[in-house]
Amino acid sequence: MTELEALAVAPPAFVVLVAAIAAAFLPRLYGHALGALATLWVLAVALFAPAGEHWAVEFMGFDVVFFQVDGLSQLIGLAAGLLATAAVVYAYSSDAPRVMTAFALAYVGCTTGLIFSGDWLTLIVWWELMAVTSTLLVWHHGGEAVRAGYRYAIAHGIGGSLLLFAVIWHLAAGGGLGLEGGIDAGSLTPLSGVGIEATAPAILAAVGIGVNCGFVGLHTWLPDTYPRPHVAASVFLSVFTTKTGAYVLLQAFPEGSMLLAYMGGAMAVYGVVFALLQHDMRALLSYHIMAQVGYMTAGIGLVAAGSSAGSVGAMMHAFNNVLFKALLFMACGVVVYRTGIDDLYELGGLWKKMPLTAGAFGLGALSITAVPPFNGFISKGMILDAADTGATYANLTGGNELVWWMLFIGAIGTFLSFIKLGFYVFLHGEYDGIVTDATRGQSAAMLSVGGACLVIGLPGVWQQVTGVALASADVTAIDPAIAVDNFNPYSTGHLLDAAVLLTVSVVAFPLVRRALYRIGHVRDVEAVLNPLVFYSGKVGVYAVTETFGAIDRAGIRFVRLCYWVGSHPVVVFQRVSRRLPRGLRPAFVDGPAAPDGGQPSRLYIRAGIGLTVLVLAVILTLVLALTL
Amino acid sequence: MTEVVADWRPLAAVLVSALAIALIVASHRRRNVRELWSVLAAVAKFAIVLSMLPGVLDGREYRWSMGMVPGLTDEFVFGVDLALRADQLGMLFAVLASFLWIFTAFYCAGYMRGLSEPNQTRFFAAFAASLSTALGIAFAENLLVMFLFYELLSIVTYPLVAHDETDEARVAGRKYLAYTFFGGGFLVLGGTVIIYWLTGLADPADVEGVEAGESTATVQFGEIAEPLWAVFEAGAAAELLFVVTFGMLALGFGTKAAIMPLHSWLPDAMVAPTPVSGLLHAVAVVKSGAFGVSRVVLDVFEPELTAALDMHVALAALAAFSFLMASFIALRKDNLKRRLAYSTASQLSYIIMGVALLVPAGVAGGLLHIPAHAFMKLTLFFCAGAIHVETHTDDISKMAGIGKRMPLTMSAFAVAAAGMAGIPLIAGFVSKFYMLVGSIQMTGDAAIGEPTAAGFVFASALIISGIMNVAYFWPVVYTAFFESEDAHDAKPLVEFPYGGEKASYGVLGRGGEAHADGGEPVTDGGSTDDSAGQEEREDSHTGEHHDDHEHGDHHEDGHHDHHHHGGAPPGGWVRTSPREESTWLMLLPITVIVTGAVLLGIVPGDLAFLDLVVEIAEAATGGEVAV
Amino acid sequence: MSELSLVAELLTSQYTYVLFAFLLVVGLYMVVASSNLVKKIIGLNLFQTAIFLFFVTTAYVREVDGEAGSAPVIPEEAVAYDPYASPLPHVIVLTAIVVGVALTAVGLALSVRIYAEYGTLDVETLREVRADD
Amino acid sequence: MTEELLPGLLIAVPILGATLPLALGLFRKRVGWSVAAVVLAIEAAIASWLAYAIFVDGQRVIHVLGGDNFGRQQTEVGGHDTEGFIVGIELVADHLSGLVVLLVALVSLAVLAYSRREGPRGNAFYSGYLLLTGGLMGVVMTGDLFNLFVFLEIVGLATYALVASGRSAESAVAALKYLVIGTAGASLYLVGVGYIYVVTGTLNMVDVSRVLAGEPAWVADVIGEGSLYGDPLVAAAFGFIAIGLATKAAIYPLHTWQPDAYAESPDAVTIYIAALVSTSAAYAFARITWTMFTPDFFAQSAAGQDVLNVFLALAALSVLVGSVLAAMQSRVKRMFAYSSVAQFGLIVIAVGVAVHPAAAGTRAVEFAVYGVVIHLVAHAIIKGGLFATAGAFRSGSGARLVADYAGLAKRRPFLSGAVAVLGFSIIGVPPTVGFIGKWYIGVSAVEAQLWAVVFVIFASTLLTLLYVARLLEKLYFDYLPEDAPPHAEASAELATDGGRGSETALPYGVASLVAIATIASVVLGFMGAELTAMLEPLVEAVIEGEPEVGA
Repeated sequence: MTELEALAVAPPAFVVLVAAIAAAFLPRLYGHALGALATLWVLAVALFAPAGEHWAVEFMGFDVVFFQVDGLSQLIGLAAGLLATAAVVYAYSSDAPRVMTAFALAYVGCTTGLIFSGDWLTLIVWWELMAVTSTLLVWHHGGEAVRAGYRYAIAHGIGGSLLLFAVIWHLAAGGGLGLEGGIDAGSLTPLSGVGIEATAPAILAAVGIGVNCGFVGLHTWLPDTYPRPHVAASVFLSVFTTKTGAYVLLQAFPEGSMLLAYMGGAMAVYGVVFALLQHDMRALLSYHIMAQVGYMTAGIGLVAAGSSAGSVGAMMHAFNNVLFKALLFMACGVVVYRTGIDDLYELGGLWKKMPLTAGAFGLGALSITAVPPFNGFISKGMILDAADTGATYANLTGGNELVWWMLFIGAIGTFLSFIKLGFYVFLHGEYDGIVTDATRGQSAAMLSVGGACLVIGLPGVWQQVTGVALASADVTAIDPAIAVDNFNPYSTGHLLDAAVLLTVSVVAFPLVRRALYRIGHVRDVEAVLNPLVFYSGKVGVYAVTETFGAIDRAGIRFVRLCYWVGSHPVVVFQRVSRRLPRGLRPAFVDGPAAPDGGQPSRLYIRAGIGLTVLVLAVILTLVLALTL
Repeated sequence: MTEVVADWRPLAAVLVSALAIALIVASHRRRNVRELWSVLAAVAKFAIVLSMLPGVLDGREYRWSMGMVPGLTDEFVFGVDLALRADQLGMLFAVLASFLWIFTAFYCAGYMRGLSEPNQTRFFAAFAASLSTALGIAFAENLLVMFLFYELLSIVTYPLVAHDETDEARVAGRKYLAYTFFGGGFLVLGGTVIIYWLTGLADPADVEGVEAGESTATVQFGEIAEPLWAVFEAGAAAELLFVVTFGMLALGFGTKAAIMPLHSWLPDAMVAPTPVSGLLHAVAVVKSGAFGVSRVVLDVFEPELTAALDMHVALAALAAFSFLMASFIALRKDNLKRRLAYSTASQLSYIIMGVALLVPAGVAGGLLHIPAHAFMKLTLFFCAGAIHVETHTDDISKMAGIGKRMPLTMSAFAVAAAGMAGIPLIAGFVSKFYMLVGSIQMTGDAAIGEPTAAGFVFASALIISGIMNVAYFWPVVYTAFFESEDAHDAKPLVEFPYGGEKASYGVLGRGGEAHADGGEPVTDGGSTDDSAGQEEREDSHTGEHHDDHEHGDHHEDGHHDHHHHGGAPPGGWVRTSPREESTWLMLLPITVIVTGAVLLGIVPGDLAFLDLVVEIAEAATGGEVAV
Repeated sequence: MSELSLVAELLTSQYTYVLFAFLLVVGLYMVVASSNLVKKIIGLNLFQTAIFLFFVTTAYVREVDGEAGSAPVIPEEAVAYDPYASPLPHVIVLTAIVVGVALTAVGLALSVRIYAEYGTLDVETLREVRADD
Repeated sequence: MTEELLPGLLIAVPILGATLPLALGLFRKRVGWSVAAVVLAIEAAIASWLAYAIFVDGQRVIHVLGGDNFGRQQTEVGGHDTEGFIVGIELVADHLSGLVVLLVALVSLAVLAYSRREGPRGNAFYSGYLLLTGGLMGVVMTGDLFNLFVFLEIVGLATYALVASGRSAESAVAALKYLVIGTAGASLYLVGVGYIYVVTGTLNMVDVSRVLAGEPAWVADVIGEGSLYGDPLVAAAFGFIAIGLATKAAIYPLHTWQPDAYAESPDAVTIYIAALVSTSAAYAFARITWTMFTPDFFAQSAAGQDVLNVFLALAALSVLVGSVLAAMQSRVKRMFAYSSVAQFGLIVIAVGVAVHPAAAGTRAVEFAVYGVVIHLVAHAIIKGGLFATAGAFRSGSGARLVADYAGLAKRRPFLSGAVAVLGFSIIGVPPTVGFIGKWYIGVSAVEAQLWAVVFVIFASTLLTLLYVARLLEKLYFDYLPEDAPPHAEASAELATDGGRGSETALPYGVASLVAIATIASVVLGFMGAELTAMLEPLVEAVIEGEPEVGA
């Protein structure tokens, strides 16, 4: 076999998982080194493995493609491998415990498995395992993270189950397990006239995946979880779960849906608004994850509007987002790591103390805010274009104009919030106290990723990446080439957009700054959602247990009564007979009562000769009466 | 088609452990010999069963009947044979039970020695006997023989439940007997008799293989449905009668499977030593119940008639109700074994529901859940038992950080718990996947009567219950590994305000208080036992009523009624290596069984179970499992 | 025939049956009501005697408009010797009396023993006495 | 040939033998047991010979005391040619009575073995014992209604005497109670016989049955075509007879004599009467109802049907009440006694179902007959065994109350094991003979679709469990105050074989009786089919309404 196939025979997922197990027991250095190598292997596979199915097996009596390489998986795998390597280095140098890295690697492994899985069954398997491993990663930090991790686990348990439900329904309805065509694609679009049987899987899938993507309302776990664990852990977390969410969303809805587009827009706006209000740096970034994934969701949704460029943009944005979001988490992570402070208002002036970190942060910020020539600029522009294609006015009742505006507002918000973050952490004021800059490893990680962000955006480079993205977009129905060919990020239009954004934000920030500070911390929907879940659960539990308890107690009381009567027949008999009118009352009732139901008094209630013969006579008369 | 071979092996498989009883009792003085016997018997039994497996997979059936004994006839009572038949469904149960028993036998030895329990001889004897009867149930050829072993099973497991000879144990034993005899002697026997009568009403002409003038009455699996259907068609008996009979049989077997209205013996039976709980839950008793229900649906009424009576929907609905309710209750239990008990009650209903779906995938999933659940739940109980033996800790609220003390045990627990929640690559996922497929198929499958939307409800119930499994198993896992003795959420979570409440044993800070919590478990255990004895001595002549006070309290809630306080020793849990955390007698079984659970999840196709299940399901429903 | 004549008929021709019923009830009443054991036994005797009388009565076979019990041994034509008393019931009664005597003997023996033990034959006091020890 | 003599011998041998212990007692003390042993051995031999003749050669052995039958045996089966009636008393040994005869012979021998060491000594006892045996034989085999009364009274007299042979004065009271109530019952039976005689002019069951059916020519002459079933006197007769026998069989609420009698009499006596006396009464009831009145009577006489229903109701009642009362008792022997009340309730139910119009034409008749006979045998074996263990516990460990049984299993593993097996057998757990009986009774009730009765039958399982489980729990899972709580492995293990010094070892007689009963109850549990095969002729007779079984 050729070395290319050789690449394919050792599925990256397994390699990483083995590395993860090893990392748990090896000394830190070797463990991390091994982990880095394993993630590089992922990178290599993504780059060089020939497209196509590589490992079709039978699992649970179904034919599944365990390992499959195509454009899309290559693109995402590329990002994952690249970033994972950097993250491992970062973790090593921010002295993450080796068990934590082991969990992180396991998480990466499952992600890789998911990215390269060739059918829904395999995909759902990795999907669930990702949830488990990431939960472990969160829990490992202990303390506050544990309960947060529990909520995280339940949220993803729900999401996973719903996706599983969707997949199975799709399967049982005869859709098979193949990825192509997604899950009853198109049936999610409103008024498509199909009954619930056809729509249900799509809805279930959308919601299930939506949990991972952080759809508005399903996003509470995001800001809840990501700020809590070890800084290195948040780097891993920030990358994989959500982006693979977007990836699976495209797999499930290759033909998009306007509902998704609107949801994307909503996420963008909602995300940035709450991001603006955050104090905790990593919480702010978490909300930005929501916002950015909003762009991707919008892009995927917009395919329904006939512009497959949306999906290309979405995937490219996923790719870029992996890089710059991780970069931002790294930078903020370093700050937290060095200062031990989460709240951005308590920081300031750090650019003097840690210029390198500040620089890295700058790179990330510029990319995420889509300033040319950074990579964010390219992909975000592509998505905005997709929302702006005049071709679709006719068939969409102007709907996606709305999407466009949402995304645009989102972009402004992004600008504002990063100005805020950068301003408070690095510029504003002085930081009194001894604090050193990032460690060598951290710097290496940040700068390599930052460099990538810059390079990918440069004219001439972005086309290559777009090329891969194009190849990836062939899952969609419409040929994306049309859309992409006449796409030029450096067109005056885009540059103008960027300029407008920049100026608007820079002007606006001083105005809103105080207001933002005063508004302070605003509770998100989780303030409603979590108690709702908890208390509804609690009420349910109490209702059920108390009901059953009551029934059980009643039963027990009855049984005890019977026992008592059984063991004190005399007492019962006497109590009953005391209630009788004097005439009927047996003579001995007034005699000595033996409450213990002991030997002597038992004699009282035995039927004597007379009584028995009387009974005999009575029955006799009854019988005779019958015979006549 | 299946060919039936006369063979002594089914009987041998049943009797080998009965023989062991004699040896066990005989050598009650030398415990090594005694336990050697039970292990040997277990291995022998498994070997015998296994030797029949290939043939059965080829569609052969091995049959022993009383007539094979010189001088006896086949007939047990008029028109009913006393015969054992190893068919595919029976083998599923037999292979499982006999395999798991091997390791349970090891584990028992470890457990009983670890606690130096009294009456070990009686314990091992009853244990062997219960396995005998379990195989009898597996191989029973007709309802009557099945009832025979079903009753015997109730009897021989009773000593195991009441083993402790404390008031609590006695009460639990009573409840157990009462419930199982209500299910067996009343419902099942009644149902059997009615079946015998109903089938007798058929016109011989309608039943093939029956000459004119012969009686069509039968209680033999696989032969009942035809005359029954004939009678149903002819309207010779009211439809209500069929429904009632189905109900009696299904509920009668459902009692042992702890289906909801009849479940409450199960949590109480938790006073039994843990291996018993494991046996009750995973191997013999509850499984025999679920197995019985599958027999009723697949071999007595058979899908056609069941569907015609709409009993499949009713049964599945009852099962769904049961497993949701049970999950709710489990959320509130602090005592680990009780939480597991309710988890069992819910998982068993999975099986019943799966079978009741009557679509190929559903039946396959339900039956596959028998071994799947067995492996996972046995692991869980073994772990609970190991924890109890090593640390005398029974309550989840006392287990914060116990992962340090028992790494291997708790890891096994985590894996099995994940399986319960249906996380992939563990046995539970496979069966649950098939059941979900089945429920969805049910929504659109005209083969089983009217297409019904009920399937959607059932599928959702499965999904919800899966999430609830996460909700009540994860806290055990994270408290064991990721919380510390002096700072952890007070469990069970629902008992405390939103956001949780920090609790601590204070063992790290102020070691002095540890004693208040029952620091040294061993003496603690001893003393409580004595006090139990004390109470008993006081009232043993004043009759039963004292027991019932116990009975009363005993039902208030999970927490009060447990002797050992357990919890971390002063200074917190000692970090222990997986090799020293307990005796090999317990660690080996745990490791093996949990491995089995994982293998069942990863390569289900390569273990006999999936093939068996698929063949059974397809034979019963006449459909294809594959979709 | 009218009620009255029916009663008349009963009292005239069937009076033995009436006597039988009367004695029977008296005997029963004694067994039920009397609290003295010996009296109970006497009642029992009365009760049985009533039955004996009944048997003797039945032996008196006569042709009443075609209805008749028939006596054994003597075939149909023997009915010519009418009225005719069947020997069988007498034999039966004889046996029954023997049995009855034996019973009475045993019963009285038992009551003697009871009296020796408890010093009373009154059921109520007997109950009290036994209650105490 | 000689088989004709056997029935006569079976009755004559023990009754004559009954005189020997007293007579020889004048010369030597302690002669009673050996005499009785010899007599009963002979008896058993004769009985088995007779059983062989019946079940293997398929004969219907008839012996006529003091007379000759006018060649009834020449009449073909079901032939209506009844040349005159029987003169003299007919002793019939057919498939129904043959089985019971065998039972009586064997049980009396086994119980004698028990009484070797335990039982009341003294020759008078053995005389009474033999007399009782003879009486039972008579009850079982006689074919004459009045003669049945005589034998019932002989059985009664012997029983009263034996019950009173207990040491305590209580036994005298119990005996007297039994005497008065029993005699009242018997007298009512006698009245019933009188009515039958008035109607039919005969006392021989076969003849009565034929006359009632209207077969003899003269019946037609007297009342024209048709049967005498409609005659209210016949229904009344059935009522009287049924009440009389129900009293003897201790059916609720006529059972009150029984617990006292069982509880107060010496153990050996308890075993014997529990196993056989009520059994013989129930047998007589079945015999008369099935082969004398026959299903046709209940099918044609509305009154008869009502009376039958009354007795079904009473029987059902005694199943329920009997079990509950048993569970309430604190003395073991009384507990078992009440359990007998319940068990005979079951048997009477089945007797009734067999002839119930609802069962006509279904297989209910067949199964009911199986149920009655098998359950009669089963109850005799099981209850005999249980009372034997109770006696052994009393004499061995001085345990009378249920509370005294606490923890005895550790000292008396053998006896406790026997209690367990027999207990589960009485509950009706397969594979024991108790189950076989219950199964057939249950099936018959279902086939007859008497759902209320069905419910009672299956509920009885649980009710029986009530007291059996209570006893077993005490035995196995409880311990006496003076014992250390068995939490030390060693003590528990050692106790299994030893037993305290105060406790006497088990006499062989006792052990063998218990062992036999236990083993029999299990072995017969596998012979359900064989037993039914033996009863085929009986079933045919009942279905045909043919008074002569197996002729």
